[in-house]
Amino acid sequence: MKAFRSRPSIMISRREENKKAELEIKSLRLTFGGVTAVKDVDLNVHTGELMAIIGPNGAGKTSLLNCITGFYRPQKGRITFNGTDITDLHTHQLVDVGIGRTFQNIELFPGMTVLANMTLARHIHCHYSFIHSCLFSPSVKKEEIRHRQILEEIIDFLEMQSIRKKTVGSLPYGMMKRVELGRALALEPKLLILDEPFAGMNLEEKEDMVRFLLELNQRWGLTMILVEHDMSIVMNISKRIMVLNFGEKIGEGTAEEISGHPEVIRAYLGDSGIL
Amino acid sequence: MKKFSFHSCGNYREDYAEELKIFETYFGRICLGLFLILFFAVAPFVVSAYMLYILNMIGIAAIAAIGLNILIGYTGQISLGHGAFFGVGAYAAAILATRLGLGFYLAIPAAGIITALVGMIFGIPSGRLKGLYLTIATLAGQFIIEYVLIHWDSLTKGTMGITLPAPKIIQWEIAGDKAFFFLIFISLVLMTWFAVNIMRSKYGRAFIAIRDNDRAAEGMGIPIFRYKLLSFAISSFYAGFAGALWAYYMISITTEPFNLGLSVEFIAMVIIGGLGNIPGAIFGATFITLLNEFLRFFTGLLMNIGFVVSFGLNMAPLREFTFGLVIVLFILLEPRGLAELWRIARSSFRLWPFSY
Amino acid sequence: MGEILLQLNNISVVYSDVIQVLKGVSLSVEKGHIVSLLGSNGAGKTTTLKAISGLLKPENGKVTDGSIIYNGKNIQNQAPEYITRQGIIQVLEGRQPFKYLTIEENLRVGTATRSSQPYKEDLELVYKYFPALIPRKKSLAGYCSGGELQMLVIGRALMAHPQLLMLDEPSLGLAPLVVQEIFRIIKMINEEHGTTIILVEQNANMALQVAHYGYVMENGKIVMEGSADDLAKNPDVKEFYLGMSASGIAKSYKDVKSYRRRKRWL
Amino acid sequence: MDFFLQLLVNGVCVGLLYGISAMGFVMIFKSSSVLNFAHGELLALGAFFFLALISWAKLPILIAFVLTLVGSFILGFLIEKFFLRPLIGEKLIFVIMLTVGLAAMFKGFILLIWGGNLHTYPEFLSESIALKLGSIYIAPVYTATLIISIIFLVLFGLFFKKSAQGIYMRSVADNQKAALSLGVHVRRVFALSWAIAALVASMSGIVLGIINGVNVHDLSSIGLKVFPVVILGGLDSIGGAIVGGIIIGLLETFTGGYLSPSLRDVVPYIVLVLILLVKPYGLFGLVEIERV
Repeated sequence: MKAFRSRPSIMISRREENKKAELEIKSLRLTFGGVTAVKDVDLNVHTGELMAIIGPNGAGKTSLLNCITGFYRPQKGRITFNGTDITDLHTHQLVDVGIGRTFQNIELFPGMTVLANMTLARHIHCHYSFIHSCLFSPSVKKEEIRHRQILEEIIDFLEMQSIRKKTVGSLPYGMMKRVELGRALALEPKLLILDEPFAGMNLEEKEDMVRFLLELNQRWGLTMILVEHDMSIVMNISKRIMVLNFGEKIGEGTAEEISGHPEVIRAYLGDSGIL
Repeated sequence: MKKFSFHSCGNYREDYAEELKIFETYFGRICLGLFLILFFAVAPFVVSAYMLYILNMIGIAAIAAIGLNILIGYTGQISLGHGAFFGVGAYAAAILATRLGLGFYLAIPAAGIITALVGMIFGIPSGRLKGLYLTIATLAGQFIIEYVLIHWDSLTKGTMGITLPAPKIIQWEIAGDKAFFFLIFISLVLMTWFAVNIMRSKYGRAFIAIRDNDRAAEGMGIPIFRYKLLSFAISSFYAGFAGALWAYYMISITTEPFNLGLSVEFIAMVIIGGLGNIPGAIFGATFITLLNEFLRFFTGLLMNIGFVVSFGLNMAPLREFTFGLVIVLFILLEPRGLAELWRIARSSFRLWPFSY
Repeated sequence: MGEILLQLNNISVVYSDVIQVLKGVSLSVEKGHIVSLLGSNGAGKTTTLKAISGLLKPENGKVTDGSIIYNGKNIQNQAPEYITRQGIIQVLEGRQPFKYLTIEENLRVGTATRSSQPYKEDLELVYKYFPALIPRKKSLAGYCSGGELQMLVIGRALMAHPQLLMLDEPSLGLAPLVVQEIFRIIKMINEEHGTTIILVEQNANMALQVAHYGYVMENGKIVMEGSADDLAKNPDVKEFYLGMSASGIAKSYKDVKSYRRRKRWL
Repeated sequence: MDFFLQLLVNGVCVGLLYGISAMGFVMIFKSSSVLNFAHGELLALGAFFFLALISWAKLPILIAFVLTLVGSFILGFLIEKFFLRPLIGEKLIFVIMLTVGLAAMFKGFILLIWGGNLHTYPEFLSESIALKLGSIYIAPVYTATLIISIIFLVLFGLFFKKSAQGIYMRSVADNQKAALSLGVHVRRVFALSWAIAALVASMSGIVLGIINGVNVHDLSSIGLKVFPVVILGGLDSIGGAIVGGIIIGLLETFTGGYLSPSLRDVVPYIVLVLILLVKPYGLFGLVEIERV
């Protein structure tokens, strides 16, 4: 039975404390060279939520994500995750804390195979020492095999069996996005940040992606932040939506509240409504 | 079931452990084993002293080249200071041996570690600099180290040079080409094995990730700066280790050889051998060392031909010219290097004798 | 049927001598029309555009079979420098600005195919279409937002006075309002200048709204063609590209089935 | 005080020389992102070609000069066509190593023909353009250098900022694929930039030859001196090349004058690394724009 096998045990067996993902952002401000990209934004994400952030291009959505994931350093404000202050952590430390992400313009390693890409994400879960790796001792071998099993479970779940040995650069766009999701899952994050995961996908690929995201969120309780322009998806699957414009929060609420919000319609959705 | 085949024609692996193997087939493993046994049992006893000297030089160069390949080929940080690091290793061993009287079995690894520390210092700019800016910073490293080696008289005896004692295991002296052959090539085999292992574990993967896309690497939880430093350290360790072996082998060392030209030669070995390929570095070291020897021999021959002498032509520059030409041709014709040629040669044995 | 500007006769494209991407694609583009090319990722839409514009070459690709006839001339496997000078300009997927050039300098690169001619008027024209670019004239393109960049790259292509403009996914990653704006301008360019346009889009809804004619590609082949209106009414297109159930009601992603659906023609 | 002033003036003069030597280098980098290790050898080839024309062929100075420029223009064009073009799209290190190989070839070639000795040009610059400011004397050749570097600075500045060809060149360096899609003749741009760079290089080679005599080892080591200069200024900035040149020139003359001559060659590098740690893209280099 496919359906049973396809559930990564790492996700199923997650203990409650490993699911906990409370993100709190307080009056965050980011400026580069005179332009304020993020302007005093507050945001709370709770465990198990699927939070969407929408807004026009250049509204500061990606900048906000980059602050959370440590690529940018905010000038003002605090970000806490599960009670610890993560504002000044480096990107690689945030992965340790449990925040994984995908990128707007796919940031895979195009020359490597799908499997190699995903193996990289196991980096923080590899615990052997340098000396051991010089000798490639049996313990290293055992650990490597365990990681491979975990990756295979994720590959099964995302239905990527046929491409696991393919070079990522040769895959179609929609597949690359899926590989990127797989790689982010291999990090075993508590909070998954998705930056435009549906861009450039056709309907079929979008449906697949929605299916994966919903399963991750609903059945496994993975907390997610989603930045996306496809309103039909955002309105359908997210529990809460925040709208940014010129770096400022102009609205927050459920899909119904947002789609009726006059300022959001003016700044973002346009009069023709949902596309 | 143990499969014995010359070269597998498809993916027949049955568990994940098999994918972690270095050799795809038992045949490959046995071949290498046989080659090594033959090499150690036969080579030092049949070849001439001159050939043995060349073999030893190849072995030393190969260790240094493997190190540089880890830095350039795998981590993508172009360093023009490898020649200087080689020199640091040589001098560290010489000073440890003469001043502190350390035995070679301590002095050589210690020289490697000292060089690794120096390498890390010169790797610090890699935290902020990218691409060509970093390359030039390592060039600066090359000149600064060269300067220090020449002018820190009290430690390095400047241009006078240092003479090393012969390495000793208890009472037995390692001297002569034959004894060094074993020392050098056992080191090479071990160092190659370490390098291959590092490259197939999380460290090697992190290096490659940094080379291919540093932002994504960071997003995977890899602390980039720390790993770049580690790569500089490993690479300089190899250089320092090789330099120390070289110092013992040469008995007496001066600052002269550790110039930019040597750094360039090491890069040439890495490129001609094949970037990001550990056996390739050995091929490259072999090729460049042989090429140098051949050119020396050939121009020497030319100089003695009657008419060249009578015209008073200086043929020595021909060496430089040809060296340049070979590098240029190699890059233009087979940028993936000797390792790629080797792969092609091997894969024509696939399904041998019934190749398709 | 009007005058045919571009005709692809049964072309095949192979990358690196081994990977076949297009397997006998034929399509024709009428002068003054907007033709849209639909299909999933990896179906070969971008490759088709590159085969026309000559950009296959730098990627080690080649048209191995068939012919591409533009204005009565055979142009397959010609160098891009030649093809662009015939009036075919491709706007690449994923907005590729010159990051270190200012907006205005970016636009000037668009004049490369006619470098000695005056360009001031064209600048004015681009600014008329895209007034959002005016305040950013002097800023580096690398610092502009996605919407501005999309306008920039379309404007840059207009600077070349194209007869045939090929747009690859102009709506990728853009906010709904900007998408509407971009498509409005695409239509305007077509109407005001008679520029023939080939439009590759994932947003089939918008694409079929502005296009006159459409082709559907799958697996390197054309599987369906017809006028935009006909295609929009086709039940398969509706289900697989427009996201509506056959009865015409927009589907909800909430009831996405937990198995993969299969296209009937595959 | 006089000593200080003389050092200052010398430093600026030497720096200007470095600056114009570096300009050709920047030219190549700006249009094709190639780090040219054969730059010193290009300088030397120009200087020796000029030498051959005036002392072997006994041509008048002006004709020899023009012929040298034409010759080096063609040489640059050919180098690009036969050696660099096949590498378009390859990794940085291959291109670097190729230019290293070319450098060895050129140097070997020059050594074969002219040997490693010092040659000199006949005196031909008039003493009337020498400057005398109080006790400080500026030789005519330095005045000429000053004039040449200002002319080039303005010329290149305008070329890259205003002319269509200059903007195309920058566009190619920025995004080759996009440039190609807009019909920029990428191959022509590369060829042209190498041709111009070789021309500028041979001109600076001649100037250096007038000052220090023509010696292949000296000239090719200038090629290495170019690196701290351009990196300090920022790899893609023509003005940066001049400023970087002057800074390095001053550093050299002052360390040589006040500290020790042996430190001359290494201090610029130390300062270079320190400056890079603060400004990773040099003083005027374009800061890499990264978007995540």
